[in-house]
Amino acid sequence: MKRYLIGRVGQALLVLWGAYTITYFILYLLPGDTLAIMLSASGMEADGLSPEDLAKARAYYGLDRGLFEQYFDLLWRAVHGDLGQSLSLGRPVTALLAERLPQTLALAGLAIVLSLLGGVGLAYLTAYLQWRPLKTALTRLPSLGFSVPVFWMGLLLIQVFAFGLGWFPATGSQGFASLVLPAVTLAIPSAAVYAQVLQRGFQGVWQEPYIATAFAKGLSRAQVQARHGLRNAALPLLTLIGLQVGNTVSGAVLVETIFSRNGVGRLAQEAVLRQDIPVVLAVVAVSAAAFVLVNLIVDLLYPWLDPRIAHTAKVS
Amino acid sequence: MTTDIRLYTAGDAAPVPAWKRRTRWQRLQQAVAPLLRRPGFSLALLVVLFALLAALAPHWLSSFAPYATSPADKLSAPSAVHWFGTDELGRDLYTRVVYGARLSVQAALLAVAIALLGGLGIGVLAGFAGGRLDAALMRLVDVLLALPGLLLALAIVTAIGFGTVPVAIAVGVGIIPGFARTTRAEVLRIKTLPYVEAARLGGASWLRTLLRHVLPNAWGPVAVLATLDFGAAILATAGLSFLGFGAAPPAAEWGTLIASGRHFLITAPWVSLLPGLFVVAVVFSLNHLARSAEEHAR
Amino acid sequence: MPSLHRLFAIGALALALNACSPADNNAASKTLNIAFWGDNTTLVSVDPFQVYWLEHRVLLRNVAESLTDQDPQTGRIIPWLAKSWEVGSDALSYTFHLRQDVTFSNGERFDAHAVKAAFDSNKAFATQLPATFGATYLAGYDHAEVVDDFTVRLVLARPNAGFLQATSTTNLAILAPASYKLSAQERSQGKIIGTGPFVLEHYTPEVGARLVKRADYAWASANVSNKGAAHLDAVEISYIPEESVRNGLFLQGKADILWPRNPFSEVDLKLFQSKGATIQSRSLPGPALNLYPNTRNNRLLGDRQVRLALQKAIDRTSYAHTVYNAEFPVVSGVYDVTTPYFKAQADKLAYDPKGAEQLLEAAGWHKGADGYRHKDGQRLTLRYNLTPAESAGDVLVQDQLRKVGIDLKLNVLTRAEWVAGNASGNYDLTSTYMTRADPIILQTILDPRAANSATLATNSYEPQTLPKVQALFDSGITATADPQRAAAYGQLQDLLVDEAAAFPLYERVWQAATAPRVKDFRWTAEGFAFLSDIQVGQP
Amino acid sequence: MSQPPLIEVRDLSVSYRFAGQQTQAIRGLSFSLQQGETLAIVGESGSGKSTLANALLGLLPGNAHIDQGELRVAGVDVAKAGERARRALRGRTVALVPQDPMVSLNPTLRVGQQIAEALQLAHRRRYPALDSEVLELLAQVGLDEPALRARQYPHELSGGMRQRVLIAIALAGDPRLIIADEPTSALDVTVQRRILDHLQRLVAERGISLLIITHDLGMACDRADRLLVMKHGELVEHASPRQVLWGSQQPYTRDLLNAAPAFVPRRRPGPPAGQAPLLRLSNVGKRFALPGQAAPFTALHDLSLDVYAGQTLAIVGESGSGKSTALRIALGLEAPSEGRVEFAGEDVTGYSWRAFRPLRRRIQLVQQNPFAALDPRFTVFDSIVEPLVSFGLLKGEALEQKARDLISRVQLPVQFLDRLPKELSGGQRQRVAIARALALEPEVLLLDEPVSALDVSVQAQILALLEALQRDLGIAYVLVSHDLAVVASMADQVLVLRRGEVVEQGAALQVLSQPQSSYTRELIAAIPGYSRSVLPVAV
Repeated sequence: MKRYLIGRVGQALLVLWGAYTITYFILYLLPGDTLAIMLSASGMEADGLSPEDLAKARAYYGLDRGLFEQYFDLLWRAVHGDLGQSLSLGRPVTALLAERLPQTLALAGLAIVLSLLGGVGLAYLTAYLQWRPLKTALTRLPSLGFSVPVFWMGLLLIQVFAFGLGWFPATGSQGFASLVLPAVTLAIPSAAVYAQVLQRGFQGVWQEPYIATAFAKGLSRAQVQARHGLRNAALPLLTLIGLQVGNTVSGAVLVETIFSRNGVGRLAQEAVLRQDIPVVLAVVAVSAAAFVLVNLIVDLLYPWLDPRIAHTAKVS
Repeated sequence: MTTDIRLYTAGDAAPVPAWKRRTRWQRLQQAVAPLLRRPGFSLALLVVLFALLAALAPHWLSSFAPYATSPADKLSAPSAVHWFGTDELGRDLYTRVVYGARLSVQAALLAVAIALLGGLGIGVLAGFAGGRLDAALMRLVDVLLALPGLLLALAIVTAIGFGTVPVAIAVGVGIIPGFARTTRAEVLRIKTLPYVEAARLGGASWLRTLLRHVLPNAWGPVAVLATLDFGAAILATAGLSFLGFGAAPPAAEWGTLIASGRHFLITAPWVSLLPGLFVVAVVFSLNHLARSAEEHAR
Repeated sequence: MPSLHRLFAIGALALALNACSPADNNAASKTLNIAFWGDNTTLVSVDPFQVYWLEHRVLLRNVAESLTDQDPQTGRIIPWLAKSWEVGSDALSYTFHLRQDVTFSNGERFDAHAVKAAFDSNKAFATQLPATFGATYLAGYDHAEVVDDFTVRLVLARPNAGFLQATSTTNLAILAPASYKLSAQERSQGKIIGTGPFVLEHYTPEVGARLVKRADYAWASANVSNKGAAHLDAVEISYIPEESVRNGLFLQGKADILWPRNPFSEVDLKLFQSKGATIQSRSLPGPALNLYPNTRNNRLLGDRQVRLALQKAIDRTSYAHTVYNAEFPVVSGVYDVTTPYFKAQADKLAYDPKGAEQLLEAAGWHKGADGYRHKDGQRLTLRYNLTPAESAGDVLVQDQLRKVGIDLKLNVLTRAEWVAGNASGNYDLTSTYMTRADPIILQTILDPRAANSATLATNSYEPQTLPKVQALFDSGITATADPQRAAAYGQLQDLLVDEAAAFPLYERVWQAATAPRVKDFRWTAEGFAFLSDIQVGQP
Repeated sequence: MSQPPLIEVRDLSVSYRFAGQQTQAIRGLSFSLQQGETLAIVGESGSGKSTLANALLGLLPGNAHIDQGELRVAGVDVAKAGERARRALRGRTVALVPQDPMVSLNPTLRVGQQIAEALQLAHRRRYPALDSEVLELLAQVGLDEPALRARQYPHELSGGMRQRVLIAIALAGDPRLIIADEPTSALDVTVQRRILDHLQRLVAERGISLLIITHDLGMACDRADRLLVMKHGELVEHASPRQVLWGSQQPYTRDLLNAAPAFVPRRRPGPPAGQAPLLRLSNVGKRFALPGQAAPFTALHDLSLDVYAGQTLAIVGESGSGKSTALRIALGLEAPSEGRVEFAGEDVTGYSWRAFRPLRRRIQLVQQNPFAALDPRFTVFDSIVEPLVSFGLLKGEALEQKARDLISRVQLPVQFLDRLPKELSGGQRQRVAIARALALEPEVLLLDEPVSALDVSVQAQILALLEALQRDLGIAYVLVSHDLAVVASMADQVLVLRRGEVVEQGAALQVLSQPQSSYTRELIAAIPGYSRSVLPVAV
């Protein structure tokens, strides 16, 4: 078990490093010149300046070093917890993250909870119901859930629930109420995926002979579903939750834009556009770390949920 | 006729009844016929075919010019003339949706093709080669998975420019991991099946086994995933268009239509809603087709 | 469809009800809510000297004040923190006599030392980062002399006819000496202390800012009718990039002033008006929204005939009425009408597609089977670089040009690529604008010696035109008397239109919708607002 | 017979609806079962026997429908009773020992919990003695270390142990009837026998009725007081074992009886002296390294065998005996850890796949599970000719002719060439698999449990086919099987394997009629019907 854990953590770190490096070099392939953007941001264009002024500006923004030099410098400092200075915001990236991350974590956290509740609830209901037409309708519902563009769904929700019914605020980052609509928007596609996978899980599990065994004991349908169905049907879900972390970050970019929330997703999107490499790298590193961490936890949880999987060597 | 005669003469003593190999088309017909009898499947198929037709020959489906502005008719509600109404420059929305299909469908197809090529390549290689290569490739896939899709796409789009093709590449790269994993799992599963062993024992080389047995049989789940991801690619492209990374105007893919119509959600809701519903219909239909095919195969 | 309509009808009804509800917390606490569009994500700063973002300048106008003010009607410079001033006969020295009752919000006294500190640290910053926006306002500034505690002399090294106007802008607003002890970055993040009727409580990039009133304020300029402390207790500013969300908030009564960058579309305008909102409009001083051609390197627009045809092929009336509304002013010159020395050129900018086609035929461009014009196997394709996204107006112009056979390619780029494109001359048309209530601002775009992008400025003219333009700019900046300046800038405007070095598309009208409860909204000369005048109450 | 029967079924008909079609699963079935009696229901797949078991438990799937008739269990008509009444019956009146112990326990719950759940249900509440009763039950069903077993998960137990756990669950509710649905068909023969003995003893002690559902007529005759033989949902025969065995009136029952391969070792001449063996394994062993364990696992040890043309060598063993490993080594799919493999005098030990390839034309395999042995996307034609295409031997017309020859060789109609595997029954698929193996006209055919997945009557046909093929073509067979009856009907030579060790080896007649080892004797004793000398055909 200990050996497994060490190996698994090493693997996670490798993935993290890979994500960091790939992002760095993709960003360096971007066509625009960072200096030109920085200058135009302050209302000037590079060709309007003399070479000396250019060099001065380059040094001012810390862009006067080579590609690999900057990479290793960034990596070395990242390892030590210093994610560098934002080029355009002129602030330490860690400070930016500290400011923005809670917003996104709250959003993503609530979204994950909502998507699990929604997805599992829907699938559980679908499995329990026996009236065909309703069952079929509920089976098709998840497909609809991930056929709708996230941003469009968000705008519709705002129109109906914020402006039409006035139940929740449309924007803002204060209070729980302002979190509801964005979290629901973000949760819908994930919930749809969970529901679909779990519905299939239940479909499969209901065919399993051990369900017949359970029924033959004299358990009611509800008891069988709760005690013998759910856990077995939900096993594939665990892996999926891990994988959905990435989608949640992607969704956060759109949702934060629509709901004017000041989170990491929007920070990253804007940083990509202005080639603020330290910020993008940091966001990618943080979300990759979240992804890797959640998947690590999922892997460690697996044997607990499914005793057939053991991380120790099997004795046959 | 000659084949029939030959067949009869071939079975020397006992007359062998006529037997002709069925064509693939016939077999396909037999496989699809029960599906077509389901109204839901047929409807979904019609919607998808409509989208494909729109992508191939939009001018058959609408007589309006997609880019001609008509300031006098701006933002008119859906009517018998303008089925989806008009946009802020008086262009016929239905026509724009139909013409937008070309870009959206092309982008989605290209994205899925890229993902398929990359994913199948990685998956087959990893599944077949095993060992260290497998481990290395799977770590690469893990890395791709760990990168948030939209951010990766944003970075790629800004690196190689705006437009349909870059967006398709960006989206395609984002969905490679799913294909790679599915393909690998399928290859690993099928590799151990008795009929693959039988083929090997029958003298088939690995390449032949791969092409004739493993790939065609792995294809089922991969094709289902491709159909699902085709819908996902349309949505991802729309998401990028929403953020402003779309086709060069005045051409507009579906995402751009929804995105630019959203400014009129309160005053002229159809400008965003109808293209949106159309996209939902197409993606939902694709999902439905994929599921039906999957359920049918089971 | 009917169900959709119903859904949104219910929504609109609820909005109307909400908007009418009187028992609003805001009314009691006299807080004004302003909804702007998105924040500047490229340069995150509210440091007055660096800021070019219009919305930030609105905020700053009410926090930090300047030596002078500018009359929005006449464009004349009037006293503010300086009671009076003299300009040296060589136009190189400006002596300001300061008010003696002014304090900064941190308690520091406003005096000649504070002014000198402000100008000197601005100059130091401009030396360190020559690209910064405020540098153009400070052009020619050499040093400041403290004559006495309340008299300061600003000395220029070379004449700058716009300098007096510059002292009225937010960019040369005077911050407390304490602010200049902080780094530029700290100022950028909101640590600014001014003398204004409001204090910047906090600024959160991309989210919003909050201003609170200063009770002891009593030195308003003549532009402001309320001479004392502001009527409002606080101002909440939020940046909302999504148009539909922003509009919804306003309709719901959650925002009192809806103040996006771009003018309202006709449908929105009617909707707001039907809900009792007032639409405040002012043309922003400075150049109109012009397209600037690239005439060099054998590009198609190097041919004056083609440029003139392009000028005639743009239907500006249709642009204003389609993209905006029937009352929207049609652009009539290279400057917006609020710019001092504006000269109308409406007849030269009239829509004349036939004339355009004749010019193009004469220039050898003939229509081909594809509906576009060709010459020597080359299509008349113009590449228009724009960022970050095309507007409906761009698409409309594209279609207008298509009708005379010009293929306008809308080349949407990221800001980085757009900047690079301008610098390398890889475009046929490009567009940029600046806002300042002095015609001198055009030099930052069109005078290669002073422009942000020298390439863009040079490319706009054929080689023989450039010296003429520069001469006119020079006479405009060195002239000290009004009639001389008017003559120079009038000739300049004629030349730019005649040579088709700029293609005006629309008047840059800044519109804000104010809720019925908002009273006494008033524009400044540069298109900002004095919030201390505003009263909120029952509608 | 004063007591009413425990089960009384009258004129019962059950049908399934699927894809708009209705299929009759049970037609007009009537029978009764007394308390304490053991009844066997015998039938092949599709006979409706499992439907009957489900109907008795009130657990018919949603698409099943009871068309008519009564189904009384302990006086309650299950056909008409509500779910609540049916639930009351389950567990406490009727219990089930399901078919496949490997998948009939919830994999995510501990064994003890699963038994406790049943106990708790029977008592309708939690109670203090629960844990000790679980252990007691585990001990009663013959599991060692009950305390350990209760804490284990199902996957940690062997198939036989799991079946015992399932029996414990069935006993937990103290039922009056246990339905045993093919209770042991998934287990090794020796385990099968021990578990059935144990179950019958427990049932007899408690006076519980037992309803055995099986496809195995021999087993049914061994165990039951009465037999019901079913075919296509109809009752064919209702008789005592003795009646069935000594002169059934029903041709179907007689067919079933005859189809079961009789345990009669063949008397056939041995290999002609001096003939060189086609396939020879000398002292072959195979070890696998186990992860995390130092000592390797020995799958096979010191195996030597010779296969001669036209002869059949049978390898007998239970699961884990190493018989499949032996096959794979012979086929070159696995390299032996020690020893030598020779084919027709050529040492092929450690041949690469490429080097072995030419030999593939001479040695072929028929796999165990005909359901997975055919590529689901290949038509029968494609499957059969695939080896010929792989070797590039034939094409075009000649290929089609060969396919027709092969398909008639395995006694299938030519039209079947067009079918896909899913359109074939198990027996038909196995024929196709045999045809494919014959395509290259091999000299040695390895048969890996060729009939274990098939119904008895089909088994007989396939065995007859194999017999005929050997007679006609003179092929040598290596038959791997766990079923001694099958082995007895085919083999010339027999080799008994147990845990990788050769237990006994020699001529079939000698090994089977005068077994030297106790293990072989045990295997023989476990053949259903062998223990009672009522089998006329065996004599």
